[in-house]
Amino acid sequence: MGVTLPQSDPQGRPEHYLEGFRNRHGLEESGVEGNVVTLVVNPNIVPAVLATARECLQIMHLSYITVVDRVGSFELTYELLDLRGVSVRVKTAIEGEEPVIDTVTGIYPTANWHEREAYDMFGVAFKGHPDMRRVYMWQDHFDHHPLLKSFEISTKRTFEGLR
Amino acid sequence: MGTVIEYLNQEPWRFLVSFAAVLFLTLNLAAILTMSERKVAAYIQGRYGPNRVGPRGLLQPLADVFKLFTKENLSPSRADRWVFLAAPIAMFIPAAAIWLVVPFAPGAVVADLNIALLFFISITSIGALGVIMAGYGSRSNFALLGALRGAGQLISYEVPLILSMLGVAVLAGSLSLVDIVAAQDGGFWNWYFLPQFPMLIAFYVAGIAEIKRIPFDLPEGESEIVGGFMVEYSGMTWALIQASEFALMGLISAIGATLFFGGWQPPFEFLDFGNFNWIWFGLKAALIMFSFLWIRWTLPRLRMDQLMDFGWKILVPLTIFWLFITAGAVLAFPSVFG
Amino acid sequence: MPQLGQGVLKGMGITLKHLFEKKITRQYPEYKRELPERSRGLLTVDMDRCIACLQCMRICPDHCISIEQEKRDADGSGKAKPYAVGFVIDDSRCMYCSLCVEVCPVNCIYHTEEFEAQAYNRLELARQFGERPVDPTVDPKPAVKKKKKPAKNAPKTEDQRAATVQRAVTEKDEAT
Amino acid sequence: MLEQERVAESAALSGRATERLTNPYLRNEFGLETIDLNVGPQHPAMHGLLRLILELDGETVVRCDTVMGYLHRCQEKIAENRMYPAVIPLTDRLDYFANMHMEHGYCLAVEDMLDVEIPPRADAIRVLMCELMRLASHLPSTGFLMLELGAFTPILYAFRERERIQNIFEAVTGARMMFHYLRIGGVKADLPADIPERIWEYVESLEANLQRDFVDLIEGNEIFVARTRGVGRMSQEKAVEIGVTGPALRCTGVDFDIRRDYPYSWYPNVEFDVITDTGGDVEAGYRVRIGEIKQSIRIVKQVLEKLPEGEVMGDVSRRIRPPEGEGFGRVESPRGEFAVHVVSDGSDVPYRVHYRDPSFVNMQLLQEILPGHYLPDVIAIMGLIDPVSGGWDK
Repeated sequence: MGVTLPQSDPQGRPEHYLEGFRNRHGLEESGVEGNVVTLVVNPNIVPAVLATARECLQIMHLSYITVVDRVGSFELTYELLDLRGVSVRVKTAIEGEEPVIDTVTGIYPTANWHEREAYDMFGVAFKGHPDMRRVYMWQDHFDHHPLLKSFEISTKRTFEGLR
Repeated sequence: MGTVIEYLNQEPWRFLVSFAAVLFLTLNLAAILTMSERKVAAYIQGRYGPNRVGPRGLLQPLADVFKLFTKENLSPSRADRWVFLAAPIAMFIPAAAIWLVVPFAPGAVVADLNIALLFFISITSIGALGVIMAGYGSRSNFALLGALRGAGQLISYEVPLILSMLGVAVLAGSLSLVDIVAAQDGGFWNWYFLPQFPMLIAFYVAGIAEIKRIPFDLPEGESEIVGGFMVEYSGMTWALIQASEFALMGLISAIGATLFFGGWQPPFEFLDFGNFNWIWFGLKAALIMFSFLWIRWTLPRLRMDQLMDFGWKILVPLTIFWLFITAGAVLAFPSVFG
Repeated sequence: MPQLGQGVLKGMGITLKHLFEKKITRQYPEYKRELPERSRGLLTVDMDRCIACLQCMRICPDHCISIEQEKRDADGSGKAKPYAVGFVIDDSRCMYCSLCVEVCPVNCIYHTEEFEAQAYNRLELARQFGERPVDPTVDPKPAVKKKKKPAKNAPKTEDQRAATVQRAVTEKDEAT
Repeated sequence: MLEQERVAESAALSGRATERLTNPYLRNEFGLETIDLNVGPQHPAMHGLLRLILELDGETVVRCDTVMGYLHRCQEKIAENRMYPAVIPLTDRLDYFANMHMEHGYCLAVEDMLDVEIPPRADAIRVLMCELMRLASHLPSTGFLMLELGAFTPILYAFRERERIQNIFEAVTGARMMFHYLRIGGVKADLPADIPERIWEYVESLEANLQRDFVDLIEGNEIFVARTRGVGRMSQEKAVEIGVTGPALRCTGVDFDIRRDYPYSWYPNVEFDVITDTGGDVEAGYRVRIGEIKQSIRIVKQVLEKLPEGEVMGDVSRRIRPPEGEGFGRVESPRGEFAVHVVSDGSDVPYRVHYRDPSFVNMQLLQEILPGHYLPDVIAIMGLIDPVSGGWDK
């Protein structure tokens, strides 16, 4: 019934995880420093990589999904924790204005709202997501994605409340 | 001066004057109880409570009433206006009408009905009707939920309330409150709370449920349905509902004091003040009122299904069982139980 | 009910004990607590020590400090050094983060213990410290640009809005 | 492709609303006659501004949809237009019930990029302040849980304790809630001389008050037990699957605590144990929080005993300009794992700051475990997760 977590000293585990990933998928880049495994992966095989992390390597926790707008391409970082000291960072880059990538809610259900937030803030669409709606902004008549670099914030001061 | 009192004692005037006195008592009791509730709550929670209006805050009820007079009476646009406005009146009737049968002092009762208990029960059910009217009338989901909860709770807690009072009626042999108080004279060992202790507990708990106070606060579930049936009321209509709730609280404690703690009977013979015995009645009722306030600021609220289970599965069997025991005792030892 | 009500009675006993304990609330307007030495209240500026270096204007996250700088030879040393003619702190925007207090080289801007900042008009919350009143409604954002001297206040576009603002500011001057 | 989906979605939503208005006896797909209850943004038990659209069959929740964004200030966009030190006062306003932890997370992320060495005394003061903040957050969250169950008194006792902690914070940092006390590379100023005794004295008095005002008043209360035992029960798999962290996860039995598993700052030098419970329901959550209060008191005492000497600020240049790259910070806030991911492009303004807020992720529990509970249980489960609207709305 309980969730089994790896034992507590993270000695050989990062290398073990790296081996696990390396012989299953073609990684563009990979590295281990301290207790952090960093992988750079092609966007199409992200769900596959996360599936091996979840099923084969028992990494249970997806911490967050960060999207960085590199003007023209989007850089996604999936941070996975195995709840005992080792974290795995899967990085991908998607080209083009209308970025689309497969969803990982099937593997890590916690990604549901992370992906909705990424869609709301950046317009990155996740194919196959159960309910792809905006998280913060209102649904209709707001066709902008605020965190894009092209979205200018206005610092004009409004003083209509003057008496 | 004496003739004026005789003149007033004749029937048409006597009723009008006493009814005005009772109405005056109900409204003032509500005002004083709101003030005392805020003071008791504050003292329990380590703060002072209202102490800005008047000396040590004593004029606070006046300030509250004045504020509520000036507040606007809103009613929701899609509300059923007549039901919406009739609900507070329906809730205020029991709080005002039942004082007529309560004996304050020897010989000082407005109407000595010989079926006073029956009168009390039938009038309090109008209060339950008032809650449903308020909930339905305001046409909002929160109010609807509050009203349905209120209907379920008030009507199903009237059963243990009635049964717990039957025990006293069986012992006193009459339904009139004056006779019940008369039957409890002599020291406090004759009072009915000793032979009827489980009934007192059932009456007390059902009484809290009847006046919709924590832990049976569900019709007005503050943190769930934000005020329940009262959510759409404001200004004087809301004040009327609050006044009726507090007056009903005072009333339940007055009836409790009369039934179980011997009304205006002094605890010992030598403490008898003759016509001034209403001091004892006031003291006992005040103690019960304080216990209501004390419970309200300590306990959390029950859930609807737990409330129903507690009412039907624990209170009703307890009262029926104890009713049989009392009736058996009265039959077996007629001398002892009068 | 699992137990027979002991938990409820124990809780009632505790609240009864609290009923007779000493109360802990302070009656605020009559009794004002003395604030600790580091507490951050309203900002104030010691104008004669200010060298108009505009550091505080650049670092302020909410852009509530606006300074009008002029070259003036104040202390007769012949050389015209920068001098703060207008200095406004807009309390309606300040979040008391004290970044300006840390960044000021001469420590002339600091927090007081005054915390009751209330006004009927949001413009009154903009306190002027220099000789000439500075218009608080214009965002001194350009101060943050790198290496470039902060541009003069942006010229006014809507004259009508500025007129009402000016009238409000002058009105305040007559009032004080 | 996505535009049509979104338009179809909002049309369906508005369509259902008009359909319900015209035909009140409409049956939903489960064949139940339900009413939509807007437990709206302005509601006493929603821990800030959250709107739950509950579809109720009588009082049983059939479906729940959360609407967020009422307190969304887009902190991440503002952070992209401010210098690195100027973002710290912003992070106070994220989860405004755990300000110190938010600052700590951001500072750790930026220090991860700069290779600055933080003096041990600064680390110890940071841990001391964070643990005091955990006390000042767990106490009111227990009080809020009782307030939502209907008892009005424990919240006052909780805030009496929190006021005393805020007085200590005011003496140390200058502010009561929005501290802005941590700096990148250390702490703004050293502790005043009388503060260690004052904290020690306060922590002693808290232990006595905790037993009397929180444990005795609440723990055995039958109504509290009836309202919380078995309510919002979740299994360990479900909790880990949804990414729940903090007391809500520990109450199911999974002992994951970032202070021990991903040690940061001065935590390796203090011993404390991770409180877990097996219930997985609201009562277990309450017990875990009370246990964590006791552990935090233990940590505060250890830090006060072993407070190292030395200055409190590392050698950081006045204009912080981290090299191009990424910085990560992860902190155990009173509500769970708070992580910060800062991306810098070499200038003195961060290129991208991403906050992972525990309230935002724990809130996904609502859609999973609410169906089947009564309306009052919805409010109790909010007490179990104890989210803060500044956190989930960022």
